[in-house]
Amino acid sequence: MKYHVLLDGHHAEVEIERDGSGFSVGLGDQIWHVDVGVLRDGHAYSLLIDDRSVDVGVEEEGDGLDLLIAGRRYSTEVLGEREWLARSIKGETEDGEKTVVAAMSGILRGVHVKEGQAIEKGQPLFILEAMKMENEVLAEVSGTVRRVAFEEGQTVNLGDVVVEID
Amino acid sequence: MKYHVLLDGHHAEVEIERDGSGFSVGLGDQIWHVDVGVLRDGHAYSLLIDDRSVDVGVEEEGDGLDLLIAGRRYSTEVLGEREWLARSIKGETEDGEKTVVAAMSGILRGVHVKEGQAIEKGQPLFILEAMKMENEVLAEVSGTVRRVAFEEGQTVNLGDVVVEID
Amino acid sequence: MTATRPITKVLVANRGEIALRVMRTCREMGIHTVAVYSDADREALHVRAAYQAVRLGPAPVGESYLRGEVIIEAALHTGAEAIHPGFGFLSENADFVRQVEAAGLIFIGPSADAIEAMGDKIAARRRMIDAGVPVVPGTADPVDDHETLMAEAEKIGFPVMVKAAAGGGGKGIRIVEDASALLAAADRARSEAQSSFGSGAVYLEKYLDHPRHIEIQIFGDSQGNVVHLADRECSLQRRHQKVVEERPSPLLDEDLREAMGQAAVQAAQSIGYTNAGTLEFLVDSQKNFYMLEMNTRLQVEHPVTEATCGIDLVRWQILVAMGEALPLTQEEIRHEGHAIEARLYAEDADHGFLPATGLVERLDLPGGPGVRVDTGLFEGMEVTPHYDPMLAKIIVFGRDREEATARMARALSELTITGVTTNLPFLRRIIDSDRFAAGDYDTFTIESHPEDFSARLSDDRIQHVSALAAVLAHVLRRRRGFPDRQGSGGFSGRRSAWVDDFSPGEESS
Amino acid sequence: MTATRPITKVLVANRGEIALRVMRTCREMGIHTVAVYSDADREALHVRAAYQAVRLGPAPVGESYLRGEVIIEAALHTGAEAIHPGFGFLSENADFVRQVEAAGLIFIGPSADAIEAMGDKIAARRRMIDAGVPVVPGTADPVDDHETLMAEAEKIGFPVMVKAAAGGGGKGIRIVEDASALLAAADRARSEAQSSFGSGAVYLEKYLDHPRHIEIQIFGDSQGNVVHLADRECSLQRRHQKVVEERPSPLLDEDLREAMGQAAVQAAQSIGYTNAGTLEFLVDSQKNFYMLEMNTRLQVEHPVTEATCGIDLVRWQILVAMGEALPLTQEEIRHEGHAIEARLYAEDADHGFLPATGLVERLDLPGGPGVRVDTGLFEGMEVTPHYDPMLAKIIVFGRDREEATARMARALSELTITGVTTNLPFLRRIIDSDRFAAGDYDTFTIESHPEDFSARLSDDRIQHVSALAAVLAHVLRRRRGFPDRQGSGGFSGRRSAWVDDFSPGEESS
Repeated sequence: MKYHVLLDGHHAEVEIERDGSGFSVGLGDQIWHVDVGVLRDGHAYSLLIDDRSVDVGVEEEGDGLDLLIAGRRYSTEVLGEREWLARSIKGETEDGEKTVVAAMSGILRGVHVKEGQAIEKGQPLFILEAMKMENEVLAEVSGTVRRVAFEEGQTVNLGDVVVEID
Repeated sequence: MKYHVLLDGHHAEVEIERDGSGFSVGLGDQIWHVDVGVLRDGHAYSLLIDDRSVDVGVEEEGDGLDLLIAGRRYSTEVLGEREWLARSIKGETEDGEKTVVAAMSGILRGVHVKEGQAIEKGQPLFILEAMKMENEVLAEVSGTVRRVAFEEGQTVNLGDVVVEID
Repeated sequence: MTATRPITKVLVANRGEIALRVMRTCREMGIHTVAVYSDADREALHVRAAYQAVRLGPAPVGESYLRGEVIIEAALHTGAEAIHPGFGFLSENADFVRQVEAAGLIFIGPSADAIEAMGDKIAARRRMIDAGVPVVPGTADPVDDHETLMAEAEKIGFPVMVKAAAGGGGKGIRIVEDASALLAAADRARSEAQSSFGSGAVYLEKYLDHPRHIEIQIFGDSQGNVVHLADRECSLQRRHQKVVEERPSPLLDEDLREAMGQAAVQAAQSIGYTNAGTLEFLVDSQKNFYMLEMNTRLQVEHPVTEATCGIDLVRWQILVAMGEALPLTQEEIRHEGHAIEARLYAEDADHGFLPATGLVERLDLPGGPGVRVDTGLFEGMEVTPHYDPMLAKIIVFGRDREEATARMARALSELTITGVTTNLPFLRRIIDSDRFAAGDYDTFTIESHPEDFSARLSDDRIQHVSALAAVLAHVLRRRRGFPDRQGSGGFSGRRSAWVDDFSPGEESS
Repeated sequence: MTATRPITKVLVANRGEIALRVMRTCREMGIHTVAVYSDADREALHVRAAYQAVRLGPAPVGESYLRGEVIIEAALHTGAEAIHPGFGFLSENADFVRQVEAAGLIFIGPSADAIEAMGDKIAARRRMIDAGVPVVPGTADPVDDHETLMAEAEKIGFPVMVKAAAGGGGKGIRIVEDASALLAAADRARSEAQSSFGSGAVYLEKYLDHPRHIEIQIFGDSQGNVVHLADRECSLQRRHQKVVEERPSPLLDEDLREAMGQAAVQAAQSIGYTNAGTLEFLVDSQKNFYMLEMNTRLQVEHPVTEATCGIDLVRWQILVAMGEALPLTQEEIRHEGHAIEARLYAEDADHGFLPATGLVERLDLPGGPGVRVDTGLFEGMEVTPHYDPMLAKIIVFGRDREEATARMARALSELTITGVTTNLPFLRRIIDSDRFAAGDYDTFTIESHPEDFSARLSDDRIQHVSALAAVLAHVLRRRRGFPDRQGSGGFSGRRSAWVDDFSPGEESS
């Protein structure tokens, strides 16, 4: 899976793949093997990067992921490919996405549009809730709603198509 | 509420009532006020008995409630009125354990008996090894071995049934 | 002189690590302890460590730890014979001491008169001058006319500072290099003072170039004995609060140390001082020393003294309070090795040392040879905005300064705390800095040389941390049940060496 | 003599607190570390504290920490120049040392020859006799005929022990008070030995009445210097494993200490010993001392020596392994104060010291002045049956034995561990006992005087604990959402004082 990491104004694309008991981690032309030991109910991790031992404390808030390494705090944001695209597209628009997919798994909390309804770009489509976080999804294009695939209260998975726009 | 506490063969009736931010605790002709501070997700408590400060660690297993106070473990059983009555009606259990359980976790180093074998009380059943220490377990009753649940070299956990005798 | 009064129970009128510190010695002396607590501290370590505990009131200090009458009441009710004030709160409040004594209790500290004598800074200055203790040269009183200004400035010697008498916070202060600039500077200071404080009165004080803050621990008993327990170097400060202390000071030679020790004893004797006290000095680059003020209580940094002389200062405080003589004479007090203390504050050192709050999630404290930790921290503790941001003191001891410094670096590397922002990275950068290694610092160093303790992110570090952040984000998603999908085949590189060692300063690549 | 070989990376071939202990010194010396681990230790502190870490295999020691060839491979692969064995595991395995050296690596410890020389107990005994070091008088070789038996027994002096040559575990041992009982006892021992071990060979050894186990720390370098670092008193044992150690021994006077130190240096010199080693002696009630055996490695209890002489023994081990001379001469090594170590074991002291396992739920370690903790414990750690049950060492230092004892009692009172049964209450009873206060103990004390360290439940304690158990059961039910029902009006008494202070021994009522 590909992740986009923002740290101190820098953007990095990181590729993660399961590899034996750990993960292969690719960044640019570098690849490391990382073995992950879980400590204290997930507040801290013992990492072995190849054979290098690094202890990391973790604090989460939304997409924000703070790492505490050797006493120092690194405030990062980690986004999946879709979230990253959604974010980078926002503002540029033009031919935006006509197939609106769930950028995270969650519960559908509000469906603001109906099939056949005419909508404008930027109009709220639905709200997705996960981990106490609500995420309002806006239309990236103007048009007519062809399909609403889920009902309010239903659970949707990452990548599920929720709304299609003509 | 009334509780029945068993500790070291003694039985005590304790009455608990909410009293301000804490509890009134009655035992015989004594009454104390106990204020309870919760530490670490309920694994430990800071008690103020009137103004006396006592830190208590707590481990639960069924009705069993172990208190750790000043480094010492007190193994108690605490029963509500109903449970206490139910138990006193059932009466005492039989004499001599026919189900031989592991008194510690360890590795089975010697199994001296086979299924179907007739054994005498006091006869060695098996040897359990942990932390360089061997512990020979003897039969507490005479009878016939109904089941040997583990093989030599296997790891057994505290409380596992190792041998059953008919 | 004084008859011995036994103490079997002590009320500790404080919270956090210092309350715990005092209780530890009490326990070792077979003395019962009474804790006091605010509602915010019901589950605090000092409450749990005490024999008894009494609630004072809501979290704000005015409604809890500063309520002297309630504290005295608690001592009387629980049968404590003595009150130990710790530091801060009521420790230097002469009225409180008088109330404690009026209630028939022992105050573990100096007399109310001694506290008062040293509490009024101008009166204290006059007393010290009379006792022959060097103070920072200056006029002390406001100077009005140009003629007197010039005469006094010449007497003090340039450079001098013109300071607003009613001032504070650095306003109305002018540094004057030579006589030609004096009168114009004084006028400007006067007008600035007038507009800022409503009073144009100014006075003169010698300007000390890169002064070091070095203090002397003294101890007096009621038999009239006074000894000193040598120096502590406390120049590393931010916002006038100490961050790292050590003993012996890398600056002092034995002659200077002895001269300062003598002056400190002289100062204490001149006011008949009993119990623990500290004389703070400024030492300039020519190694002249000037008394700054006296702290009439135990200091935060007392453990560095304990480490090098093997004396439990709180034990001595209690013995002296009982009326006993000091256990050792000046000649019997010996110091060996080197000790350093680092103060862990709940603050963001990279953003103006702003105080931080939060719930302590994970806490690992350092251990092993030569390491002492004094703290009230525990997992699940809430760091609130009500109290001092100091969370812990890490004290190390080694045979020499080099071993102690390496040990402190090691100890800090073992310290982990999550859930609240602390100055830990900043402490690590100080200890790892060339400046600290050279002992080359003064009271201005942290503020004037931020680059020496700065945190820069190298490109390598950014890449490495980004990679780890992605791995951990991935693991966290999996732990929540998100599927572990197949990779998109985006690997274009090859196995690489991991070069980052997460050293606290700038890392190599 | 030997050229100096720099060490920049050390592989620590051990686990738990001792691995961490070695790594701490390495870090202070600027030396990188490599941890090795079994699958059970992936998240262990020693792995997390290391610079690098290499997996050895599954949990059982035969498949992990005893795999010398895999460990050497790991050292070569990671570029470590040296291997520190800690204690136990491969630390006294001469073959392993030879393999390490054959691979071009440095073994941080004595030579293979020295380990071998002291490993064969009978050969070592002969060597020590030749070197003029007193050993427990006896025949060493089997004695067959009655005549020789009697002659040798007279020579040794009664009481004597008849011991099975092939024996072990106390079987085939007879204590003989005088000559009249010798031959019958020898015959019984012979027949018992025959049936137990298949060999009836017996030999004679002097029976020592209430011996104390006192050892001397020595250190040799490759330049031929050997010094001793004084004594450690290790008599408090259960199942022949030490529980509490202290230094100096309360038994020894300066003359005896010096004589034993001399003997230890003599013993080490006679075999050209390098690096850290310990000579264990038995000292009888007449203060005769006899060498028992030599441990050719760092001892568990080395911190009590470090505390009183201020020397980091692991640092010395590394310096000597690099080929450097000992940093201090015998005259420069000075000891001060008193140190005590208590070993926290995962075992149930009230039920035959049976080992315990479990998941550590809550852990609070002691701190403050004069306290050192060496441990691999952390919250969430699983104590498995695979390894040694020692979980932590608490070491205290004080100006004298009284202060150190009070400090240990205080430190143990601050230690909390839940989730696994430990000997903590037993340790507290030892430290609080009159026997320990008097220094009146020997190697048999714990087994022969259980009543001195026993845990009795008084009626008061039973009532108090029952009351607290009921309160906590009630609180736990409420936390699970059970309703807080109104009381049944069963209160018949009145507010009472709480008299129990939960002292570790018998409490007052």
